[in-house]
Amino acid sequence: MKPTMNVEFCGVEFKNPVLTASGTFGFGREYSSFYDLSELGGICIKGITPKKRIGNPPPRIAETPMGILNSVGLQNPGIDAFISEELPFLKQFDTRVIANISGNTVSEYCEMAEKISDSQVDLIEMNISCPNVKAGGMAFGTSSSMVFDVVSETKKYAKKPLVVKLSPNVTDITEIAVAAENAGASGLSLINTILGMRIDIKTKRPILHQNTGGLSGPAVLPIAIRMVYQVKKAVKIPLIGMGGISCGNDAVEMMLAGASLVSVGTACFSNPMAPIEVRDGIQKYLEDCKRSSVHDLCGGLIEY
Amino acid sequence: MKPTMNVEFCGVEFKNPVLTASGTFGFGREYSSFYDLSELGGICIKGITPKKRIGNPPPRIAETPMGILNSVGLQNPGIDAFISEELPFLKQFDTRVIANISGNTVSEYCEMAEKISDSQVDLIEMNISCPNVKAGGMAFGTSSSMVFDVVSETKKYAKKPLVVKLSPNVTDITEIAVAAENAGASGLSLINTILGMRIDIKTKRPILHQNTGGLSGPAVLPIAIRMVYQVKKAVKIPLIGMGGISCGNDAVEMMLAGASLVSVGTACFSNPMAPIEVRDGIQKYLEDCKRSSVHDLCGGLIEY
Amino acid sequence: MIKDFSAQIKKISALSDTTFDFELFVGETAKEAAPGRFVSISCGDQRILRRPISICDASPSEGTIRIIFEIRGEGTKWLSEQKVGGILKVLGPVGNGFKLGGLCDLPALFVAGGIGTPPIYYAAKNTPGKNDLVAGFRNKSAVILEEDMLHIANAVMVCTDDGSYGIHGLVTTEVEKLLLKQQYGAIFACGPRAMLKATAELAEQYHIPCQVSLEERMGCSVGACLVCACAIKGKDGMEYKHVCKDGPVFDAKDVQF
Amino acid sequence: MIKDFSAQIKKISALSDTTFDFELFVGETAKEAAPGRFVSISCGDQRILRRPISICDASPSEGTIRIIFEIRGEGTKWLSEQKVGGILKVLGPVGNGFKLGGLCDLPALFVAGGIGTPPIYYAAKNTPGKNDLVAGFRNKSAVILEEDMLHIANAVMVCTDDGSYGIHGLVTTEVEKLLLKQQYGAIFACGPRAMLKATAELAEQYHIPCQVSLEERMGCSVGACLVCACAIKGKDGMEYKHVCKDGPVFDAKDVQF
Ligand SMILES: Cc1cc2nc3c(=O)[nH]c(=O)nc-3n(C[C@H](O)[C@H](O)[C@H](O)COP(=O)(O)OP(=O)(O)OC[C@H]3O[C@@H](n4cnc5c(N)ncnc54)[C@H](O)[C@@H]3O)c2cc1C
Ligand SMILES: Cc1cc2nc3c(=O)[nH]c(=O)nc-3n(C[C@H](O)[C@H](O)[C@H](O)COP(=O)(O)OP(=O)(O)OC[C@H]3O[C@@H](n4cnc5c(N)ncnc54)[C@H](O)[C@@H]3O)c2cc1C
Ligand SMILES: Cc1cc2nc3c(=O)[nH]c(=O)nc-3n(C[C@H](O)[C@H](O)[C@H](O)COP(=O)(O)O)c2cc1C
Ligand SMILES: Cc1cc2nc3c(=O)[nH]c(=O)nc-3n(C[C@H](O)[C@H](O)[C@H](O)COP(=O)(O)O)c2cc1C
Ligand code: FES
Ligand code: FES
Repeated sequence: MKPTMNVEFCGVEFKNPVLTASGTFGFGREYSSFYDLSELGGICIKGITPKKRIGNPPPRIAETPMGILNSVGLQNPGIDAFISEELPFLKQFDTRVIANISGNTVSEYCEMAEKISDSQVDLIEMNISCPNVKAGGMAFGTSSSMVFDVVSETKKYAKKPLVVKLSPNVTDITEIAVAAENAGASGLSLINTILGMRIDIKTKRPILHQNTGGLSGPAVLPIAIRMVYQVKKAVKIPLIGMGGISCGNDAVEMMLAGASLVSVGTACFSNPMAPIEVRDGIQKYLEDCKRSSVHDLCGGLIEY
Repeated sequence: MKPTMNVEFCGVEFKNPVLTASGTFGFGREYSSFYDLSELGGICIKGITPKKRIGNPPPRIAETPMGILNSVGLQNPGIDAFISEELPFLKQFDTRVIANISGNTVSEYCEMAEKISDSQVDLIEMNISCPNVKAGGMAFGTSSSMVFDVVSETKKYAKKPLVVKLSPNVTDITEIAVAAENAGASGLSLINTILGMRIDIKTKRPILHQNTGGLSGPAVLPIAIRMVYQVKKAVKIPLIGMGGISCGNDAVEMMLAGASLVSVGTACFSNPMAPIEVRDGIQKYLEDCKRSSVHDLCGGLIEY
Repeated sequence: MIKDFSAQIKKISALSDTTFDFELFVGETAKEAAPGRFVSISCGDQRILRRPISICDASPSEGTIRIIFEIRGEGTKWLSEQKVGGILKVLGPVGNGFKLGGLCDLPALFVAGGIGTPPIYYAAKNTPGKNDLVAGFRNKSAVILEEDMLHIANAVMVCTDDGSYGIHGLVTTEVEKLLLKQQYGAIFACGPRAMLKATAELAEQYHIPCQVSLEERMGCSVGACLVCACAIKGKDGMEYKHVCKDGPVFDAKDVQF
Repeated sequence: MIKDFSAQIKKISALSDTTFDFELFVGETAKEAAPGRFVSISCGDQRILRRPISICDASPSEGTIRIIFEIRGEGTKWLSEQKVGGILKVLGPVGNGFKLGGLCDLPALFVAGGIGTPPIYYAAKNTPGKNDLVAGFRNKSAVILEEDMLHIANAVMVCTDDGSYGIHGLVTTEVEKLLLKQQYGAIFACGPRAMLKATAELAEQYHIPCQVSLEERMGCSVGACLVCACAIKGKDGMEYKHVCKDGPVFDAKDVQF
């Protein structure tokens, strides 16, 4: 018998635990030529903002040992264009849609939460951790009192489950996680990218036009696993784990550490089929160790 | 003409800017069979403590994508044994010796600074950032007021230049750097390891017996470069840059970002000759771009 | 449709110490090759990002494409060390190529700089008419594809920056001379940004439609990650389009150089 | 003296789907090989840590060493995919081997478990006398070196956990039977920790000196990083010694299992 792969998360049923990570998968159109998007547990869209944003000047990407830095800066068409032009495309598929929202102010978050709640998205992911924008973004995510404020306000307007995406650029991620939980978050997702930098030694200039950018990819996997492990012990709400997952075994580690769902981001750049291979890899692991359900994984770690 | 490679750092002359990173090079004996230690700019010894420490139970190491986690836990023979049994060996070589000291309390740091000042070491590196010990260690390094206190007290007893080694596990490293500078640090070194975790999916146990450990190696290079860049802009005292350096070009990046000296750690595990190759690589870069001195590098970055 | 597939290396020739010419077996995909389109190649498991390389020619009947690349860093170095018979992970064909159809009867002018020459060669080859081609290189040893170009263009002018071969000077100087002498229906250019900018300015001055192929660092290569941004003048001011999806070929007058 | 050098793969034989036997050309270094010593092999540029593998035999005259390894994870998988003629980055020989000299006239007992068999074979081969050897494996397909062992020991007992070959049962059951029957001057063991522990207990019970070869995850392989700690009873209580420098072979009575 095949192990069951479906997961209930914040009251929403996912056919499998594998999502695509915000910003690495656009609004799904491009990857739909590689496979049927209905194969995915869910799709987390590119971060949207109240108004269209043009993003940062290029170069926006640099390579690092088993990782990348990006500084896209939330280029997106704005929430209204997303709802009218992109969401209908996504709703053709039998998969969950997670809206990733970013604001410059508390009221922008509230406004977006309200608007997006009336659309057909299944979950709201609040990005308070983007390292690539000046106002808002990561600033919100690195102080527990600000996290509490922005989450508790936004919560009032969110009529869909509200997942808060945490920044890894903090001294103690559990403190931030607890603040978000206390403010009413339905779940947490982690990690966003870690601030990094590369320099072109020929030109002596940073490779990224923003000087610094966010690190993602396999290099960050051990940091992401540690943070999911710490946060799992600190809160009761469920977690979406991400950061460096590129195969089924990475995802199993993330789930053992405490994630209910996992997201695959940067791995899509090396391998467009990565999310599907991650899903198949989790299933194979369950079969190999004769587990009947993916539920058995979350938090299954045996600590020393 | 060969470019000059010597660097003055906190009033101490180094014949070249390449050091070995604390904890990866023991007390130098083992690597002395691979090359003459006098080739090095300096040797930073394994972290020492007031009394002998046996360290943490194994496993103490795990591999990660282009990185490793370690949880040695400051195993060392204690400061007295270091001074009597190890230092004389190191002083045979024409290279600088940096003592890396760790304490559980402010008074332990003071005691060690006083004792080591009377020995023949050239510099003192205060490790307030070890993620692998319970008391002291990283705890000191993550709050700027604690950093200020422990550094300003220790400074009173240090009769040699006092370099403070910073933890990357913080929200804002510049805040900590400034606190150390204000407390009288002669220089700063960064980064220590980043807390991470790996899980053995067969046994469901963490790979490390301490559950978590410190991430080092190429994977952390972009984070280290970013932090050196940020700290360079925030303080006036000179910096030792480390974290993921494995070739001359990595070191050049680190120096352009703001480091006066660089340390090579984990790279020695893949390649025992790494510090020598880093030195030669820096020299080749200077030759290729017709620079007469390694001084031209430090902070030579042209920001956007 | 962009596909991710395995391609076998059929032939390798070193055009110089640092420039390599590969023939890849890609099967049916060769039919979708077009001048200006490119492929994104995985350069070893230890490198996360694929490297975009233009298609330099294609044979749909043999199921092959040709690529020419220069060693610039670690990824292209890795690629240069691969052997005949080896398998590459290739994503492609990516992007919108040159719009070669619908030209008026006038000849076209092709302008290439350095490693931008391969797609220009391919474009010229697929454009009927008495077209001219100007190609500039750093120095003699960097000159590539000269033989091939002679077969497919009316006049081929090779320039070098240091005068070690052909005409001494910049391509754009030659382009201006040609524009003064003769009428062209269109200009197609690929090469360093400064060259593209100067060419675009000349095209505007002489009122000739001009298409340029841009470069930018890439993540996904399929239009999903938005990293390969290039500034394009839109109706509401400047906006970032994406080299992999909206380009790499753009109308020169839209590009904000 | 430990050296870091390039070794060419001279011969490869697959002993099973997952176990491989390599002959490496190491030149002069072969003279420093000894039973229990090991080499640390770089398994691809994308993996930071080298993999420790025991020397299974050495021919100083031919400048070769033999290693046998099992695929356990990504690194050993990479190693298994290498080809004859390929070059490996090797650090070694590392560690203190078995102290085989100065045994009394009594025969020695060699105890091997699974992939711990290669160094035990090598040790037995280099020990004169009518020595016995017990080797245990998971199942028939995991049995290695049987032929070789038959040539160098007096009696060779092969056990399998599932009884699919040889004696059904644990090596330590056989060891106990032998100890009841016969007097041995020393025991040498390498294999899984549980097997070593049981063997050490038997050795203590029968008052026979016993040396065991331990495994631990390694960083530097030269004694500098202190990660390969193993708990050893010292004069001031337990302390951590290091497998790469102080071991891998330890006196069984000192090991804190
Ligand atoms: C559409 C397009 C077509 C191209 N066609 C060709 C071609 O036909 N032949 C050829 O030799 N080169 C071509 N290039 C340039 C080629 O992609 C780069 O030289 C190559 O990516 C450098 O990789 P590296 O690993 O050697 O360099 P590194 O500097 O080590 O690469 C680091 C990262 O930067 C990226 N990068 C570095 N330089 C460039 C660049 N100029 N453009 C885009 N990304 C870059 C790399 O892809 C990689 O992600 C093309 C680029 C684009 C965008
Ligand atoms: C002194 C010594 C001698 C050895 N001799 C042999 C031999 O002759 N033949 C053989 O097949 N194996 C031997 N081993 C075990 C061998 O080192 C491991 O099986 C191998 O390192 C696994 O690497 P991997 O990449 O396949 O596994 P992974 O699990 O992917 O490795 C991840 C990391 O863990 C380390 N690791 C995993 N398992 C072990 C282990 N059992 N011991 C030490 N490190 C481990 C790896 O070296 C690597 O750093 C020996 C180990 C030691 C310590
Ligand atoms: C190019 C790029 C763009 C991203 N954009 C967003 C975004 O808009 N919103 C967001 O919350 N996270 C964004 N992220 C972060 C990812 O969603 C994810 O948290 C991170 O990349 C770690 O996962 P990975 O290592 O699998 O990529 C972006 C990441 C990348 C690489
Ligand atoms: C095995 C190991 C032990 C370490 N022990 C110490 C230590 O005792 N004191 C200290 O300040 N840093 C210690 N470090 C941190 C290194 O000195 C260095 O800051 C870090 O590894 C980053 O550099 P790298 O990536 O070049 O290794 C240790 C690192 C490793 C890998
Ligand atoms: S590379 Fe991802 S959008 Fe172009
Ligand atoms: S592996 Fe470094 S001390 Fe043994």
